Amino acid sequence: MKDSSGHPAAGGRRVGGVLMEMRNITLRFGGVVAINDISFDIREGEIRAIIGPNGAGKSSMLNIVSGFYVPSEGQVLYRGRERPPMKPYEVARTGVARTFQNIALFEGMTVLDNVMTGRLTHMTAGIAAQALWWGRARAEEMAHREAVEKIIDFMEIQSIRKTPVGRLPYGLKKRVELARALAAEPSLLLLDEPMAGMNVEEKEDMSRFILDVNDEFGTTICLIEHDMGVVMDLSDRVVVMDYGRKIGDGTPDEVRRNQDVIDAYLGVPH
Amino acid sequence: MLYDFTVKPFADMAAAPDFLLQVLWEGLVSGILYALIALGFVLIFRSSRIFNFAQGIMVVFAALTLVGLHAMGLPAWIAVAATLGVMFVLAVAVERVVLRPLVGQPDIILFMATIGITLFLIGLGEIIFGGENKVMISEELGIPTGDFVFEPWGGLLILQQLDVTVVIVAALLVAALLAFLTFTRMGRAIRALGDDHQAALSVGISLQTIWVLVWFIAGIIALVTGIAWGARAGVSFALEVIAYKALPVLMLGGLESITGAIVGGLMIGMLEKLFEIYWGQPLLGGNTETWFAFVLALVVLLFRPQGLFGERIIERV
Amino acid sequence: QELYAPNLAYRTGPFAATGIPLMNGQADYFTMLNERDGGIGGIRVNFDECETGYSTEKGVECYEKTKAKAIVTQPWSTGITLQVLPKSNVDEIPILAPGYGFSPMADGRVFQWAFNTPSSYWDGASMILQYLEQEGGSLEGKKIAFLHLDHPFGKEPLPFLEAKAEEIGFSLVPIPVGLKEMQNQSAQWLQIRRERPDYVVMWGWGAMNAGAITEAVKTRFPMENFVGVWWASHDADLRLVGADGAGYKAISWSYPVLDAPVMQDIRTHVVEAGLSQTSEEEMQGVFYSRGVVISMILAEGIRAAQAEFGHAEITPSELRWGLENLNVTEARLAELGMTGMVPPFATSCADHTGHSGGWMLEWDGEKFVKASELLKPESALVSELEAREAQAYAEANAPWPVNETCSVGG
Amino acid sequence: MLYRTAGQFKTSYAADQALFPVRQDAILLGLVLVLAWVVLPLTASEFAFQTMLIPVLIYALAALGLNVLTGYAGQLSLGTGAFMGVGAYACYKLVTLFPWLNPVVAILMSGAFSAGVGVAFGIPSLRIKGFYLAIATLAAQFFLVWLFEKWAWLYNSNASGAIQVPNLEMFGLWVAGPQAASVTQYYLVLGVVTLMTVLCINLTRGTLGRTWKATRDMDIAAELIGINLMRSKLTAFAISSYIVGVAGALYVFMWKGAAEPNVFDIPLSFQVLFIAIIGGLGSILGNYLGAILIVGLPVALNLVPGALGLPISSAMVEHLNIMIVGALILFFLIIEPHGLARLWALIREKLIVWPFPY
Amino acid sequence: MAETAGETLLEVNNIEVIYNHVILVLKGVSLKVARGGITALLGGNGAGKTTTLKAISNLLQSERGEVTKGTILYEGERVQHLDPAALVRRGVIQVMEGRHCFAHLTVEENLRTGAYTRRDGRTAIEADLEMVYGYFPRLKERRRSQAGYTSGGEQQMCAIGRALMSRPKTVLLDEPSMGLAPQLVEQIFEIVRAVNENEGVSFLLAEQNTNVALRYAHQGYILESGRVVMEGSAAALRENDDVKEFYLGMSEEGRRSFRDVRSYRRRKRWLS
Ligand SMILES: Nc1ncnc2c1ncn2[C@@H]1O[C@H](COP(=O)(O)OP(=O)(O)OP(=O)(O)O)[C@@H](O)[C@H]1O
Ligand SMILES: Nc1ncnc2c1ncn2[C@@H]1O[C@H](COP(=O)(O)OP(=O)(O)OP(=O)(O)O)[C@@H](O)[C@H]1O
Ligand SMILES: [Mg+2]
Ligand SMILES: [Mg+2]
Repeated sequence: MKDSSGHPAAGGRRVGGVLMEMRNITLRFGGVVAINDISFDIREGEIRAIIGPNGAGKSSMLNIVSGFYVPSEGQVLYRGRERPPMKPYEVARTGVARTFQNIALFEGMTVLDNVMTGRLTHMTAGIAAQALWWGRARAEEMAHREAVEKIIDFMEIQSIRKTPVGRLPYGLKKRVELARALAAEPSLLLLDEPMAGMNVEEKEDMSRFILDVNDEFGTTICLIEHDMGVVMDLSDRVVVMDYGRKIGDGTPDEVRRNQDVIDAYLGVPH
Repeated sequence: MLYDFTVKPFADMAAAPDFLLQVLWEGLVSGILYALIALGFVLIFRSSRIFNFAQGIMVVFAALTLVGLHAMGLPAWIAVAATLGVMFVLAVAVERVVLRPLVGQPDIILFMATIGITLFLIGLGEIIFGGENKVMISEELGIPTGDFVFEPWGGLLILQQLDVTVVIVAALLVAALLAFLTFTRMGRAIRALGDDHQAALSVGISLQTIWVLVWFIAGIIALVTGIAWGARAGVSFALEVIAYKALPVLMLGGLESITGAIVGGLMIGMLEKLFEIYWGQPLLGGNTETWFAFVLALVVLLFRPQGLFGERIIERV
Repeated sequence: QELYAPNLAYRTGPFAATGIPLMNGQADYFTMLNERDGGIGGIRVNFDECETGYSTEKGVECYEKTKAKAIVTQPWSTGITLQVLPKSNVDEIPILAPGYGFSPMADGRVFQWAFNTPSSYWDGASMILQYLEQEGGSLEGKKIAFLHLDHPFGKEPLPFLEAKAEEIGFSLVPIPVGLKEMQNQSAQWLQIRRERPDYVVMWGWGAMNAGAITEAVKTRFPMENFVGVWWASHDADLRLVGADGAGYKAISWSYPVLDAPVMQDIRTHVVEAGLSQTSEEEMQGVFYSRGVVISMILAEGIRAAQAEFGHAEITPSELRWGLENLNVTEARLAELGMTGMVPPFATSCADHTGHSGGWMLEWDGEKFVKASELLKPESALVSELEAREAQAYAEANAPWPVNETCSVGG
Repeated sequence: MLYRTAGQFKTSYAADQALFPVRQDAILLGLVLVLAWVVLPLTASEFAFQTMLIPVLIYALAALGLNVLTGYAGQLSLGTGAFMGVGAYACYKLVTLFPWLNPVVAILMSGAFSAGVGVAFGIPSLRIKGFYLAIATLAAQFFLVWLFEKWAWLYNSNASGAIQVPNLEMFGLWVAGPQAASVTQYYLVLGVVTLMTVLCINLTRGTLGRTWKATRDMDIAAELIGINLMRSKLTAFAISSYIVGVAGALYVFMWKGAAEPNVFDIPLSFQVLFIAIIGGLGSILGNYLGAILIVGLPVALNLVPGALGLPISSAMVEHLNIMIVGALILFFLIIEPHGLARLWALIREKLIVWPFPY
Repeated sequence: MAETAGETLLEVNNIEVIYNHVILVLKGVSLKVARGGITALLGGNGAGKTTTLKAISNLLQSERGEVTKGTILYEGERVQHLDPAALVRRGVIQVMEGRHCFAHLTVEENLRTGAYTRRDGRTAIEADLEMVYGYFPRLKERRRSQAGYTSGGEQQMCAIGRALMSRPKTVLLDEPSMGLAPQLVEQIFEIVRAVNENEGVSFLLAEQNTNVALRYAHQGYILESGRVVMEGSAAALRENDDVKEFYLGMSEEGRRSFRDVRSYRRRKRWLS
């Protein structure tokens, strides 16, 4: 199954042009070179995976995409244009949403509020209107609430809607985090180990969500994952990193057969 | 106007160098005392992330106990030993009653709790010792009370022997503490505890033991500070306000750094005195010492948010 | 049946050290009257204490709590006095603030309910300047450092001193001491060293005095050129430096006469009966005896009112009449067994202070002794300032009822 | 039985977002409002007004302001007292410079000044965090109090250095100054406090509130999901300082009648902090509960020995008071570190499931 | 290997755990850990695995949780009243979920704190340090970095290494595989097995990765919503149909693809 542009995509989805391109990225922390001259791209509508051993620099790469780290060298191109230095919140407003490796939810807030924060980039009512809870602010709140409820339904977390996040078990938190990212209606969704700490059943659920998002909304997804089953089954293309270098890039099948990748990461062929 | 702020102060300094030296010395001595209070804070903060507001009152409490016990007829050095005993009991009580049930709570809650301890100790102290200003038993403790007089450049410089003693004792105390924290197993455990209570518990570090120990050491420091301040200004609850001065010292030096407490204390002591004498009094109506240290620390923090010697704030996702 | 005369005491907080002997002296005098004479005019005085810790907030709370039954308010801090001052007009309760509070309270027409008998701060400043001129010649061209607590109390004499500085031609260097710096005045004393003033006049309170005196000794400021207000004459503060403090002076409108009959009565009826919190050492101090004098002023006011209105249980406004018509002569002092403890004084409807004068006390290394004859404040300038400031106060607080019936000096 | 939620269904998001999803809460609030607006003013004595009712409201308002900053936006501040001072001095300057100004308008305007100062001192919060920030707010605390002392223009160069509330009139009624009746002042304070509370409830449950809470819980994550931290923190400083400033103006104009600079010193800041924390950070209700406890406790303790006829000296009572307040702070922190509001919530939860234990 | 399971070392009897006085999390959990065995505790998110482990190591207190019913016996003795440090001295140590490393300490200092309770001298500790570096060479490379700045996987290694530094008799391992690269997961379990076999250390491990866990464990318990729903030897569990379907992701024809799961959502038989 190959689409017209010659890139593989499962399920006959349309994969468009390059959405984001990383060009010769290098990232240093003092003496540590976390990323060493890596280039790769993410195409519109695809599911792109980044894999590699622990400490390879995967999360750091994601952090660069979302603007949290500024690369020491190299450029980030978004929709074909070089992205100027931006604060993370500005990057988020360009339609990039993400989840975190060590869950970063707002522990003191309920699930509903957490997901609502995901929509903040879309909210515009002024402070005065909010203080009066009247007119625009109220209408906006209700409209967004409706959208958020859809996402909550979609993620099947209705029953914990009003629970403070701090009390939730790990797996559910991961789900809430995904819901929060989805609420932003991103064009690029970055997932950092979305299935860590889950059992098979839960991974299956999560996979379902990811595929559905990708399918229904056409959201581009870039994910880091250590479960090779998941990576190989879900992704269209895979980048492999090792100690800051890129050692492979291609379809799951290509990567699976790459000897460097097997040596550095997989251990045994998957 | 501009001249008054920029040139004149320095001209004044150059015109009377002996006076400048005196100003710096006074600054140094108060700086050392601020640093001593800050030291108690640092130790407790390091081991528990508790911002111990009660350190100031512990100073007063220790000094009052010492004077009180002496007044009851105990010989000076026995009174010191007995006071240390009291500080130990206090450490145990704080750990039992307050820290143990509050383990793992947010920092701000523990901070509040130390304010609660402060109030409790103020009330208790006043009931036991009364509010009058008391004389520190400096002579009985063998602290010299005379002064050294120098005449540099034909001017006058007076150094109190008491102050010189304080500087020496403080230096020894700091050296001992640094050695303790760097070279011992306990020292490492104390730092680990500051990072993550739960994890520390899980590797078998006993919070109780360490906390009692740390609060006891803070109590010893409090006693030394109390003797030093008390010998200068008498012992009463009014001493407590001086404890506020330790806060900018901490901020400047870094909350978890012993070196920071010392360097911060000295810097603040001397700079605030210089500012007050050469800028504050002639130009701003005086009393700038109330805020100068804080503003100075604030400005430094804008460039180094963890203070000069504080641990890097780890920001990762 | 009793007279409820609450005292807004402060035996706690940073000023407790100076408060306690005063409160003890006050309380013991009334206890003595109750024990010895069965009270005043046959009814006992309930000299209740409400603790303020010198905090204005608690003071106001105490005022509100006691005002329903009280015949008088003794606010005991300039801050509290300033706050209850405007309320007293509405609540109609006399404020008795002997030797403290707002100096313009002397103007009885404007401040109908407030009394700072027998001396105001401006009186004190005036007497100090007079003394300095007497001892060291004209102040013209001299330099006086005015070391004061940075608080309404400390700033109180400033208008008078400024006026005098201009009149005589001495230079005045105000040096404020913040509440947080009371114990650590090295910056202030460095400034004094740099300014090289001829005299240091101190308006200090609580821990500030001890701090200043130790610092003065340390920096070798000549003690005989160092003069304090009456609240800076606490024996314990000086005992900190002992002999090194010899020569230090403070103006005072009271004096501890240790063998005065009244002290003897207090010893027999109160202290020995175990009704007091004081100690023999404290009783010999300046502050304790001042406390006794303060209570005497109130007791005399009560007596005057009882005599005028013919009944023992007087109302607050009757007490006001009593306080406005005090006339404590030498003879009366002798009757009270208090000769030499306070100069004779008298008040009137227009003059709520009395401006009776005081003595300069000097620390001889062990205790305070009288160092001068009775000094009298310079009334012309003081009363001019009083009238002006009182007027300004009334205007700022309009509508403010003014008692037009008093004639000046009457 | 009291708290049966069964049978109360929500049919719209608006209903679900309503303030009181549980009907019993609305009834309870109604009762409290009737008590505050009708019963108390009719029955309270002068003493009660001055030592309980008015101060509780004002302190609760100040704590509410602090809570916006600390409880909702997570920026610990120890400078509340000074910001109250800014409000009070601003109000004093307003009413003395423009005597025709309506006092309530003046009070509400004075908050704007402290909001401005608050934002200025809030700017460091963009870089400085946690306790460092808390100490940094002390810079504001000490600097401002110093300024109140040194800048004579602020207190119209009064000899005493204190501000004195003049008699102020509104619609023919004295509302401030010695002539004002306590009940008038009470209503005025109550009105302002109610208004502020409603506005705050709305803000904290809406977009801005979520922005703040996100900043509080994890600022890095908040920034990564699109929150402008600078805006979030500075709005928190502005709104918090506004409320605190208004509370400061009320504090002097509706209650104390006069104030010296050191009234606004650190003990006041701590007092407000106690209330916010004992009441419960991140809760609106907590401020009221905390204020009742912290303001009421000493008053009650002072009355106890008298009521029991115990012969304890007033100084002893005061010492015991301080001790007991300290001990109670510890006590409440230990039984519920999240404050009285959480305690109440727990009780409610228990009531809802009652008589079953879980 | 399952034969090594000897007498019962740790016994949890019918415990109930309540958080915050109101949230009932464990509703009567009982389990046994055999001396010298590896026991796996399996179950979905929120099943109560972590809570069980914390109940055993007495770390609940600091989270306002409390064991309200039941008993916990270690070597036949009740240990509920002991503080965590005392348990560590008896040889029970927990590796907490979510890599609780001491962020400001270096990796090596982290490892050394693991030896806090040991009294057997410097050389023994140095030797064990080398042993841990032997197991995790990556840690040796990063020994001087602050733990807070190491990657997730490195932190996990650090936490496990730290526990080993205490020379434990029993290790409570909470989700050791979380976030680790596949070969590292195998490696860690190999290490667990090695330590188990060479040093006779018993393990109780909570794990989501059922597949691996059941390959290395001797005994297994499956927890659902605070109750034990299944128990048995690892081999038996591996063969159980339900376990196969829900925990191992196997269908009749072998491993299911994650792409094929979208169409249906199943229910567990025992939940009906
Ligand atoms: N501190 C706490 N306060 C309140 N509830 C809690 C707390 N910790 C855990 N819980 C609740 O207890 C239940 C069990 O949690 P636990 O962490 O033991 O599950 P787990 O099996 O370890 O799950 P996971 O695999 O996700 O780690 C969850 O429903 C969780 O919401
Ligand atoms: N802020 C930082 N300061 C210093 N070093 C850092 C920082 N962030 C990451 N590193 C280092 O960069 C390297 C790559 O880290 P990164 O978190 O990107 O790894 P990863 O590939 O995500 O690994 P894992 O799979 O374990 O999560 C690590 O060695 C880490 O220690
Ligand atoms: Mg990572
Ligand atoms: Mg778990």
